[in-house]
Amino acid sequence: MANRLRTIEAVRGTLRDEMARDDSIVVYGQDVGRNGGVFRATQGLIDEYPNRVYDSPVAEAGIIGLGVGLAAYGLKPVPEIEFAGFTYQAFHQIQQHVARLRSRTRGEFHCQMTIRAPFGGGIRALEHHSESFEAGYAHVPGLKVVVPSTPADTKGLLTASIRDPDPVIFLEPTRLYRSIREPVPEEDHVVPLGEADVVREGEDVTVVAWGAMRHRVLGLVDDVDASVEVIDPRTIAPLDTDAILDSVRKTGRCVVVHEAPRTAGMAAEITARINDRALLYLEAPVQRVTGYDVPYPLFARESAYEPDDDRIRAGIERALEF
Amino acid sequence: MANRLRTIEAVRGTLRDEMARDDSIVVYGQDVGRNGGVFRATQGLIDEYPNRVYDSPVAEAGIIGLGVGLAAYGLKPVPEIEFAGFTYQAFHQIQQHVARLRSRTRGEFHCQMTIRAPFGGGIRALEHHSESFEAGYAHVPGLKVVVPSTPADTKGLLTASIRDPDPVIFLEPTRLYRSIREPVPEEDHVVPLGEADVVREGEDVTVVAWGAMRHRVLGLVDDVDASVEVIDPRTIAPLDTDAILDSVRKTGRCVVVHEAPRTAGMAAEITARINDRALLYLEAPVQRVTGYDVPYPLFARESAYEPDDDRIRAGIERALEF
Amino acid sequence: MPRETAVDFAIDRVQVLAPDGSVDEELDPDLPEDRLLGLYRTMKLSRRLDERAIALQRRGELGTYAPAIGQEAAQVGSAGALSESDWMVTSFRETPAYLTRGTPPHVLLWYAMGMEEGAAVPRETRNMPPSVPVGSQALHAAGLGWAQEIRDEDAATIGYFGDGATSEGDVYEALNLAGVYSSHAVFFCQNNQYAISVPREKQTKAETLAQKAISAGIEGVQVDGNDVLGTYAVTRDALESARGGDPVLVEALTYRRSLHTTADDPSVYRLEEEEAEWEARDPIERFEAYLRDRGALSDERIAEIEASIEDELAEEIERAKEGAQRIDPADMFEYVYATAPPELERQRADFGGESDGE
Amino acid sequence: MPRETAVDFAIDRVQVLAPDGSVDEELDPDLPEDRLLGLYRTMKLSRRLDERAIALQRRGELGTYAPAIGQEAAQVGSAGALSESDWMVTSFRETPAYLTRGTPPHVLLWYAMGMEEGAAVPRETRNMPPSVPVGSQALHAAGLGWAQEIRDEDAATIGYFGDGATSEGDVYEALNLAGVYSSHAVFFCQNNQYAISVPREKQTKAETLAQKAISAGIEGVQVDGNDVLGTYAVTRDALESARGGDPVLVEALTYRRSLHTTADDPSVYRLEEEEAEWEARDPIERFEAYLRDRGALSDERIAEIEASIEDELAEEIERAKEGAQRIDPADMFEYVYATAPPELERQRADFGGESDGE
Ligand SMILES: Cc1ncc(C[n+]2csc(CCOP(=O)(O)OP(=O)(O)O)c2C)c(N)n1
Ligand SMILES: Cc1ncc(C[n+]2csc(CCOP(=O)(O)OP(=O)(O)O)c2C)c(N)n1
Ligand SMILES: [Mg+2]
Ligand SMILES: [Mg+2]
Repeated sequence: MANRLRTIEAVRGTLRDEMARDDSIVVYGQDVGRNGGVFRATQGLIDEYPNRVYDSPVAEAGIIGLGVGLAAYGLKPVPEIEFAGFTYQAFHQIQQHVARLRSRTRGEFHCQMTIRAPFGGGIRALEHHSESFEAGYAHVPGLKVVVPSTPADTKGLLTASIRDPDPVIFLEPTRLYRSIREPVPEEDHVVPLGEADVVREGEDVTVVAWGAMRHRVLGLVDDVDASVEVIDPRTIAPLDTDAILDSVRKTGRCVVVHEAPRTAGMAAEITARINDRALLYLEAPVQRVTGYDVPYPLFARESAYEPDDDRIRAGIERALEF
Repeated sequence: MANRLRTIEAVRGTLRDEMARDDSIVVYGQDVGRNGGVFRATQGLIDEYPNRVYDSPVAEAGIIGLGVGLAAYGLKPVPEIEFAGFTYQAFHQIQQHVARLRSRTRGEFHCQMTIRAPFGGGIRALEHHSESFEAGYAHVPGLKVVVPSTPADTKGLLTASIRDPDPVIFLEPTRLYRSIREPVPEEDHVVPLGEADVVREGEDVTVVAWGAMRHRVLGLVDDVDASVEVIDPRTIAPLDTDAILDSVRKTGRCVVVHEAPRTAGMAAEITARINDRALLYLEAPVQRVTGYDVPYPLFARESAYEPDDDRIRAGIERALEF
Repeated sequence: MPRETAVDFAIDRVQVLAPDGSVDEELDPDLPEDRLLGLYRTMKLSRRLDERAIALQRRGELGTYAPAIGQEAAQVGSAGALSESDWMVTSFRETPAYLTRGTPPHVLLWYAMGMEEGAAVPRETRNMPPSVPVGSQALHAAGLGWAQEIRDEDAATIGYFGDGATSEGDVYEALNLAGVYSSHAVFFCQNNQYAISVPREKQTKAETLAQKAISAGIEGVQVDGNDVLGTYAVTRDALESARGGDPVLVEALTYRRSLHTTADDPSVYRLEEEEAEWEARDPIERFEAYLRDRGALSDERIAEIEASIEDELAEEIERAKEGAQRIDPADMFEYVYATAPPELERQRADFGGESDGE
Repeated sequence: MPRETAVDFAIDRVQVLAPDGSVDEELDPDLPEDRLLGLYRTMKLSRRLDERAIALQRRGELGTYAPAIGQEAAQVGSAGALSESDWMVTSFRETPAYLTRGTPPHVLLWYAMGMEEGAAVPRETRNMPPSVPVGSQALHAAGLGWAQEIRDEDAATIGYFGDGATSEGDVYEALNLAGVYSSHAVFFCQNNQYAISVPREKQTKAETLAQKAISAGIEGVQVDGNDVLGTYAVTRDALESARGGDPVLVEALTYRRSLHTTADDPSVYRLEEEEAEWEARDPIERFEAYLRDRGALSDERIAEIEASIEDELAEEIERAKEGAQRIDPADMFEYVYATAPPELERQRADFGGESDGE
């Protein structure tokens, strides 16, 4: 059985299902109660679980730090940070405690926490509301970093994240919350963390993209005069390196697309992993089609900042024509 | 004229010189006053400049946030964060304000701030005192990230940083504070940001390393049965890409060594830049010899964590023998 | 000593112009009539700008907009107490405060149009640009005030934030550091009773927000935030104290009468009765009644002021739209650093189509 | 209302056992003699462990170590008031508190030997591992106490931190959130007068640290931190309050008689006279005098206790050293995740020499 759902509905349904399944889950964050979250991801939950859904004061470090305590106690916190750009306020708690609780205690403690946050640009949002810092989090050992791109994957990945004994930064592309609707399995649906999705098979060039960029890529590859393989890693950390390498070994060409700034972004890591283990298969440099190394601009300039169809197409062409 | 100085003395001397030169410089941070800093980098300054040197409460976000105000006013804050691992407490101020003040105001304001912090491992320090997050900061547009590796460069780079109109994260390798002594020019000495140092010329393989790793590399290359070029980028952002590419175009082989965890670290970025513009020159995959993707362990395990001679040598050999 | 009182504190509450129109003689700032009319006009201008902005947003001409409707007395009274040499540090809902300090409406509209031009507040005006990360700017106010202390300047800094912001570590650190460094800062907390949907009572168990000052050993005071004479008088005194190195936290009790932003729907989380209660306490109406009472305003004069506001806004909106036509996205590369490093130049060239490689 | 008091507050200070040996009858927790002797022994054990640890560090056998000398009453009294079902959250200077809760010395030594084994505090003991980032752990205490509230448990959580920590945003957020969520938390601030070299007066302008509680609308109280009966009694009451959902901040007035850590040299920043003053107020001596007075201790008994402590420590140090011999650095790959992902497995293999590629 499957219902046609939007991403935001998939988030909401998954939270509800998991809360029903496991009474140690606690959902909290700014405006997640009566208001149901600024994007309505938690709508209605407080009525069903008044003792497990809480509005939070405006204190991100506090939200995450409290979660460490909840997790140490044995609960499973699923906090929402209102926008990924405000996870920075909690960065120290994430880096020093969330990510390390297991390793620093040799497994005596662990931190089963899923930090949900709206992520990425493209919705004409306010300053700081369009951040993509997945690479920064991928650089912190002990964290898992997940970016779902479809309603069904959202359910599968969020389920897997909440059940994962380790902490997950779950970044939900705001642009996709309401833009796509597709069948989402009604029954238990788990997409294992660390498994990429080969969204479209092809022979000539591999394009790796996640979040909203996955859809932008899919929207144009039909017009490309070549057979394009599209891979959505879904989990940014741990990355499904083998899926990417298998594809690149086949195509010999690769383009990585992301919204985050280029320098020290995930495209660099993916390029480096290809270099490590598939260099000789490369027939062209891996093309990085990314946000520029400028602060994410206010929305009047955002479409100039993010990889658009032209830039992605040009990247694919450069890979093909090298 | 040049005095033989240790790195810590070079820091101290530069701060003193710059404070004498420019009375808008304000030095502050935890224990930087009477105590002269936990590493004694600011020793004596408070006596000379009682109105421009301040002990700070234990509040890193506050220290950096206040600096934004000082800079907006027109002063030049040079705060010390006691260890780089505690810059995380201020990450939001750095990312949201320090890095963006210029771009978000179209240059009406700018943030001339040099954030000094002891950096890196190897001194049997407490937990969280051995962090290397240069890649995380390099991923934030608007920041400059500097890692000096010698006493003379420390003076030259710190002088350049303090005078730079843009914010600089100045990461001082703790391991080098007292381990090396060399002549440091007494007169004005500026090492421009963004210029790498080709520390040693060679023909067969390029090794890129900074901070303490630069010295570890230099300590073993004589024993390598090949001609090794060693490049210290000195500035991590903006990176002197051309210097690295020129070298790799010559040697065809490259090893990047750093203490930070591998995934999404600077070695990935360097590999990607080589891929972008010098792929066809590569005769072997770029070798990343880095910290492992585990939280920096307590000191009983730290020597197993960080790249040691064997691992660096093995990396060079892999590059040579590929 | 077994158990004894170590120290005690009190938080005062101030009101000058009561809802019934009475004025406390002793606290009355005794402003000349043209100043009073100036404050009145700015309050009206702000209200009208907010209304027009909401309408523009609904038509897709602005992005998310945060109106200050209901908070005009809090902001115009407090910003009105600043002198030109004082600095102002704002959050994202300070339209009335910016207008009081002379920032033209089209600049504020630019910010809401998603243009950095709207944050490019001229440095000479001593106004900082808007700050979206809640509470983060309180530290900048503390820092500016510290600079004034270091430079021994006879000036102060006002830092605005909301009730929600008082939960952020940054705000507490700002209060504490301001105390430690004798910063010339006045922290002006507009307690408008909501942080998006979260009511003040869920933000903290503290009875007042002014008492957060006690944690820093600095003075805290409450003022009726819908009383423009009260906010003026309290801020004037606080600024005086701050100029001498004693920072102050002012909590202005007010109400966000409109939406959190144009993306928000308050009907989900609050009652109409409550909104109606606060409508009855509207700050502009209270001030208008007072000005009529003392003969400074008539129907005619009000009509004139309203007409001049309409004219001004029509022009300013036009100017904002014109400016929006002229933006060049390529200039996003311009202001990252004083001088763009080579890699950024490469990206700029790529953006401009000058290069065929990324 | 023109200007009236909106709300007022007081911070109390408590002392049970005065330096002159007198005991306040009303506040005396009336502990049975074996409990008193137990607290006494733990205080002595901790002091001696600190002394041995400093010596071991000087010989290169330990890394940086943070002694709690002078703070034994603050910690042993407060941790002594916990029941087994309560949680404890510590900073990095809580040797006396851990010992009180039954953590064996060799585990504490392991931490100072740079071994994660020293932070692998068994979860069943309801003790959290040490936390180095100043103040960050206060939030964990608030969270554990919140969990106790959510689960409606008749238990509480104590969270330790220092005077310096009260400047960190995390601590204020913890106090505020604890109030909002009725967390079962007792925040126990050891005001030992220094944050490394920075004296308490430069940390905040606040007259007391206990008054930071006022910012959160929760109770704050000062206690003589060198009075073990006082810290016990105040903490016992605070825990009782916390179990009912009313968190409390306790400020214990004490003194860090020794170094900040073995990397520190206090002679640079403080006067010997000050140190001497506090030496005269030593918590162990005060308690010992009291126990002698009531006939619970004699020279002989003290000698016995001291001998048993020497024996215990000799064994524990041996055990710590033995453990240090056995560590396998390769296990750093073990505990990053429940299951190591492939890339990490590759790195582990590389580390183990199983692979020839990085
Ligand atoms: C650090 C941070 N967290 C969350 C947000 C999202 N957010 C925007 S406004 C707001 C509420 C702020 O409430 P308050 O401080 O009372 O100001 P008001 O909106 O009432 O003017 C929140 C949570 C943000 N902008 N910054
Ligand atoms: C977030 C953070 N900043 C700085 C430090 C460095 N540091 C270690 S202890 C200390 C002072 C702490 O003072 P206090 O809270 O009074 O505790 P005490 O050392 O007196 O027990 C500082 C600044 C740290 N460990 N963590
Ligand atoms: Mg509000
Ligand atoms: Mg202390």
